[in-house]
Amino acid sequence: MSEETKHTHQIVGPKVYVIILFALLIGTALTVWASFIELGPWNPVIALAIATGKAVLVVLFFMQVKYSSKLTKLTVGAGIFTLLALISMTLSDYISRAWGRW
Amino acid sequence: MSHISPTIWQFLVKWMTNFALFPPEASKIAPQMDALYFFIALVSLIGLTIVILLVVSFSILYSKERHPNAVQIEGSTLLEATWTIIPLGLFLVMFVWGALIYFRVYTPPANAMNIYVVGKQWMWKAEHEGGQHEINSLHVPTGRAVQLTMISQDVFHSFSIPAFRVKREAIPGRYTTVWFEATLPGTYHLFCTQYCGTNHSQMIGDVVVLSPEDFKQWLASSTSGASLAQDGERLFASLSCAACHNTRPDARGPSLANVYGAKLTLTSGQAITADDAYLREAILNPSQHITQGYAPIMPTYQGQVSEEGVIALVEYIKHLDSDYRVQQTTTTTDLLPEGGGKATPAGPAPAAAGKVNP
Amino acid sequence: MPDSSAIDHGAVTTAGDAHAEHPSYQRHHFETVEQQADASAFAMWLFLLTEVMFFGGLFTAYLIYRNWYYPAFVSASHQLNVVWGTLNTVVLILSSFTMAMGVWCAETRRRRGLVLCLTLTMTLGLVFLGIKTVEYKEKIEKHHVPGQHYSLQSFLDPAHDEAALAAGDKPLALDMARHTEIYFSLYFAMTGMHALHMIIGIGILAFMIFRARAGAYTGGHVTFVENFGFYWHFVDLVWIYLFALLYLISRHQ
Amino acid sequence: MNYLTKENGLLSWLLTGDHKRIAILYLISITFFFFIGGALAGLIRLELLTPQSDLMATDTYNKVFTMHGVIMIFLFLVPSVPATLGNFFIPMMLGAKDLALPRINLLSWYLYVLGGILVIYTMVSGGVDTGWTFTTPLSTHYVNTNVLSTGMAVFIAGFSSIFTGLNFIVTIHKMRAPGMTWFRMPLFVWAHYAASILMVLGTPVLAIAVVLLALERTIGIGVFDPVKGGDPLLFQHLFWFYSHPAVYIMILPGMGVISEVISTFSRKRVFGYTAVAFSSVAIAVFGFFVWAHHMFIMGISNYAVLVFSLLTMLVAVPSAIKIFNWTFTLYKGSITFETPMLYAFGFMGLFTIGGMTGVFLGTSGTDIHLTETYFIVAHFHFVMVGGMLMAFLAGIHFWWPKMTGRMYPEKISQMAAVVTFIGFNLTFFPQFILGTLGMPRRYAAYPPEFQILNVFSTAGATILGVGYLLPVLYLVWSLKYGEIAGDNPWQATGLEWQTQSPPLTENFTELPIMDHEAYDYEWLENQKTKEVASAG
Ligand code: HEA
Ligand code: HEA
Ligand code: HEC
Ligand code: CUA
Ligand SMILES: [Cu+2]
Repeated sequence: MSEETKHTHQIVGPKVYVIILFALLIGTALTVWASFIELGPWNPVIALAIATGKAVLVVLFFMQVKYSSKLTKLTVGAGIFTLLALISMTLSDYISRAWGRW
Repeated sequence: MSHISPTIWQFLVKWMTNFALFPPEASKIAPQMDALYFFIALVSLIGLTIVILLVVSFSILYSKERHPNAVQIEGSTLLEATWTIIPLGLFLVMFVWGALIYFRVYTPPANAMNIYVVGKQWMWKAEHEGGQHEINSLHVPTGRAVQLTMISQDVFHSFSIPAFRVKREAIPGRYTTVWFEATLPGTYHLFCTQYCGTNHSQMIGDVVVLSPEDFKQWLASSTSGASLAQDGERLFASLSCAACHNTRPDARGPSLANVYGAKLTLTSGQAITADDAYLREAILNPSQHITQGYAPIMPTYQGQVSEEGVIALVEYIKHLDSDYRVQQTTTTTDLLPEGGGKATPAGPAPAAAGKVNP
Repeated sequence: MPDSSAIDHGAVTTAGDAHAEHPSYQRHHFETVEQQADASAFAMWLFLLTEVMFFGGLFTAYLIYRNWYYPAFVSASHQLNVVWGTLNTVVLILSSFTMAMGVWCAETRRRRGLVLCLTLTMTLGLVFLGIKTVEYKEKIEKHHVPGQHYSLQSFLDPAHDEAALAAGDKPLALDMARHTEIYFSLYFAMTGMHALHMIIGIGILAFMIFRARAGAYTGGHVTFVENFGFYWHFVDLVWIYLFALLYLISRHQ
Repeated sequence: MNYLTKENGLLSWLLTGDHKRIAILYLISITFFFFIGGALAGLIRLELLTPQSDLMATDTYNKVFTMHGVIMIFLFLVPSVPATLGNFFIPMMLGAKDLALPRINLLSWYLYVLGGILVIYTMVSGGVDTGWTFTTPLSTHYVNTNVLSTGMAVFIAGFSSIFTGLNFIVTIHKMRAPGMTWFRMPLFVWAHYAASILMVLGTPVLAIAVVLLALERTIGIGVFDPVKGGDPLLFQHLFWFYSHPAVYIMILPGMGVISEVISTFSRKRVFGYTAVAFSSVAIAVFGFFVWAHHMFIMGISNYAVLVFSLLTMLVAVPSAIKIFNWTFTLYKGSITFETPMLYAFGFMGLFTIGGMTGVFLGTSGTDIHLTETYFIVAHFHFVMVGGMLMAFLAGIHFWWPKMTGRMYPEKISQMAAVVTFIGFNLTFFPQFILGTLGMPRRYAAYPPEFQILNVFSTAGATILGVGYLLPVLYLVWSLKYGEIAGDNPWQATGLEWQTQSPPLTENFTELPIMDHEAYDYEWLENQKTKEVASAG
């Protein structure tokens, strides 16, 4: 067994969970509210930003990544990286199609 | 030689007469592409030779009999850097060179003669501006840039002319283009190279390259009576496009004269050049791009016009350079390349390669 | 194999006394319980990576078509009920919370707490699916399910459609209206895949509740509960994005 | 007593958790599918003997090459090395008793079998004729063959592959014996680690693409349908997002085998261990960014072509590094030429050709002419058959003594290796020329001037078929009549050789400790002298 497998298991208590729960509920309220006001191109940006904020909370606390080993963090990072690779490289085709006549 | 078995003999004869390692170079781009091909082939050959030479000589020099005790070596950063950087450099040269050729093949010159190609299971239909229709064949002149504007009616097809070293997929829903300039008169293979179902291997034909004079003659002799633009004009009338697109001041749609090639501003503020693809979209998906100052009232014609019909309409709009000349459209030959000879009477087509599109 | 045993095993030095007494749940091929717990948590994370990429394909498709057919996506999204959607988001967040609490109960060996939390989680999961069913039913009735019976009525003639009227939709041109079908395809594909994950999760929850009552996870071996927690939170996470992307494209006008 | 004899009866195999037994189950099943795929290849070559489509109707031909591709890729090459040799030896090389998740491992095999059964069902119920690439809208709206069952088979086999990869990653991270640091792992393990990353992250995208394809075909959801405003190229993007990385899933494990074999038979540590290890990982990472080189002429944006072509060039470099590092492993070695080494030499030459022709295709300019022709067919058979299949055979011969306890017959197997090499070149080299001349792929009938080269190719395939039948015969023969192998017939350094052949169910009698670098032949010598001393 090597370093990264050291099980640094920390028990996260209900207090944290309650705080996160409320943060998530507030986030939900915010995002619904934001979608009803006209912000032009910022609407989707804000919606995604709030969603990502909520997702980060879920991942860090509910899924305890904040308290996990480096390996777990790396794994999560790898997932996000590949997902972004898929999305950005595919979109690169679609976006640049409009630039030329092809 | 008679003691050789006749089968083998026949086979040999056939081989000698047919054997070619390389296709003919019949377009302007072909030698350029072949130069790159041979460059990569050379690099590969050298690389392969190095690998084989090393493997063979090490195998001989350090075989167990000769060299019973191996010498343990960690590695060598210098050597490894060498065989990282040299291949990388060579690959980058190939990339740049290849990209240049790629862009050349898919960027038609402005003065290219346009031929429309429609692919469908399992045939190629080509439509010349002068209204000549062909099926599974394509006649082109030498010495003139020819642009193909292609679309498929159903699945992906791919228009391939090995002798020209060009190929482009004809895909459903969108125009694609490719261009070439033929240099060598002759008849060459035309293949569909994208797998498209049962008779994919029968979706083949001939590309006939003619000298400019012969080509002119061919054009004249294969006319179907009406130019593509005239077909379009007829469609324009029967679909009553002119109800909105006319030059009256209260017209509900924009004037289409000179719209081709113009830079338009859309309601989204985006600027867009009205090319073939744009015209097609404007007819089939009008609400996708709304021109500034107009309401999104134009109905879609999807499902009402065939791809050939759309092509005719596009061709018609392309040639609208002043006003709507509904009854005074030029005769076929006016649309021929380089002014094209005398006006031929618009009669029944003598030897049209294809049939007129309904 | 006769001659083998003696020769080579000396070649590898041994790690001393690795065979102390093992708890019953330790599988034979692991050296320690910790190794086992670590391995299965890591495996769960890797599995979630595959889930990320699985949904990733759908999100890619969504982003492309949303950019292409924005007006269609806006009008189509107005057909979804934000109230139901928000409610469901809250339900799912709550269930995530109860799940997290369940894991905590297991870790701190509270059997009754665990059973309660798991039951709550499952109930909330069922509520979510119930609301989803109501929403689906509405779509079916309005012929908004892609396919042969797909109807453009709500988009061509919003004046006679409650939801569209409420959102202040203008009629779409026919060609744009047709593209709403792509929106609903993605809607059903994405929420359907999500619901499928919920259903699987609820099945596992039922199994876990059954076992938890017998005290299965409160004796120190909590891996299964923890791993299931990861899964459940992940499903919640997907919904957070689905909600933002499908329901809230544009609610102002 | 060993893993083969510990328990008996069919059930003890079908319910086993032992990675070695599962590996054997896989070996049998992929061999079965290889010969089905090979028989279909035989049909292809027979049909192409003459220019007309005379042996079978065109749509039969289309079904034959589709089934050939689907079987060879999803049921043979993707699981070939990982699920057999990887499954068997990764735990042993790491000094572990088993993979981390034995039950998931068995589940993988059952999923594989289920996928295989679905493919067979597809074949007997009329086949499918979309090509292994399932191009939309052909596959969704225009063919009326069994696309759905094939899609389901691919989906299920995909999950089998995901679970295998997942299992390997967990095992490599969590199950290493004491002292087995990352840089003491055999390169075989590194290669599998890289391939596993691709399996875990790439395959799900194929799964969702197939799901959408199925929905498109059954309901007509419109996501890939140009008539409804969808983009058929999106399917291509999703498909190749998996299927390009998949080609590295198909080659990396083979590269791992070659590292082991070359080191063992030149009795020398691999030249530049770290560079080879990292190049595996580099291939895996860059492998995710090049997929659109399969779509250069399909109407993607020209700017995207630029990006993907550049990245393709970058991903080719690590492979070149590996080839040269292997070559220099021979330098000052002490080389012997047993069968695995012959296959490894074959691999080096053929993979270099195959890889360099890949560079022809990655170069956007030349790809225009060469794409969709036999040049591509030759390219991928060089890397897949000349590369991976050769590596697979090298590995099977190399580890056969360990797996079965018996030696294969050396002379005849060396001969088979040579026959394979000759047959292979005769089969596939002419196809490069055919492709350059412009012969399109997936053609049941072709212009007569291409016949001669096709005759060569068919003749070669016959030789090749013999070359593949021979190993099956003599390997089966050796199970009973082969020489007893002993623990370490090659004097190799891996931990798997330091235990009995065939191994015990728990692999090692005692937990090993790794106290030396990988490929440490001096350590091996010392062990031997120590044993002699202690015995004397
Ligand atoms: C095992 C499988 C495998 C592997 C490893 C590869 C490896 C590579 N492939 Fe291949 N490929 C396929 C399987 C594989 N391919 C398949 C199945 C298809 C067709 C799919 C279909 O359409 O049905 C395909 C198609 C394909 C295409 C698409 C063509 C088209 O459709 O138009 C392209 C284009 O870029 C490509 C490129 C490459 C490249 C650049 C590599 C590189 O990774 C190769 C790197 C290796 C080397 C470069 C060799 C080492 C070099 C040296 C030792 C010499 C160096 C010396 C000097 C330069 C001096 N491949
Ligand atoms: C692992 C992958 C793999 C392997 C090993 C092979 C192996 C072979 N392939 Fe394969 N091939 C593909 C993957 C593979 N192929 C793919 C992905 C395609 C693309 C499909 C598509 O376009 O969709 C393809 C397409 C393809 C074509 C192009 C078809 C076309 O485009 O029209 C050809 C043509 O020659 C061909 C030939 C061969 C040959 C001769 C072998 C030989 O190496 C096979 C040798 C083996 C044998 C000959 C078996 C020996 C045993 C027997 C003969 C006994 C059988 C007896 C009984 C069953 C009773 N293959
Ligand atoms: C009901 C009126 C109406 C009819 C009928 C109509 N159009 Fe249009 N068309 C418009 C309007 C309004 C626009 C500008 C707004 C837009 O871009 O959709 C337009 C735009 C266009 C454009 C794009 C030009 C530009 O400046 O953006 C083309 C090309 C076109 N129409 C072709 C046709 C053809 C061909 C037909 C018949 C087959 C046709 N139209 C029928 C109303 C109409
Ligand atoms: Cu059309 Cu192939
Ligand atoms: Cu590729």
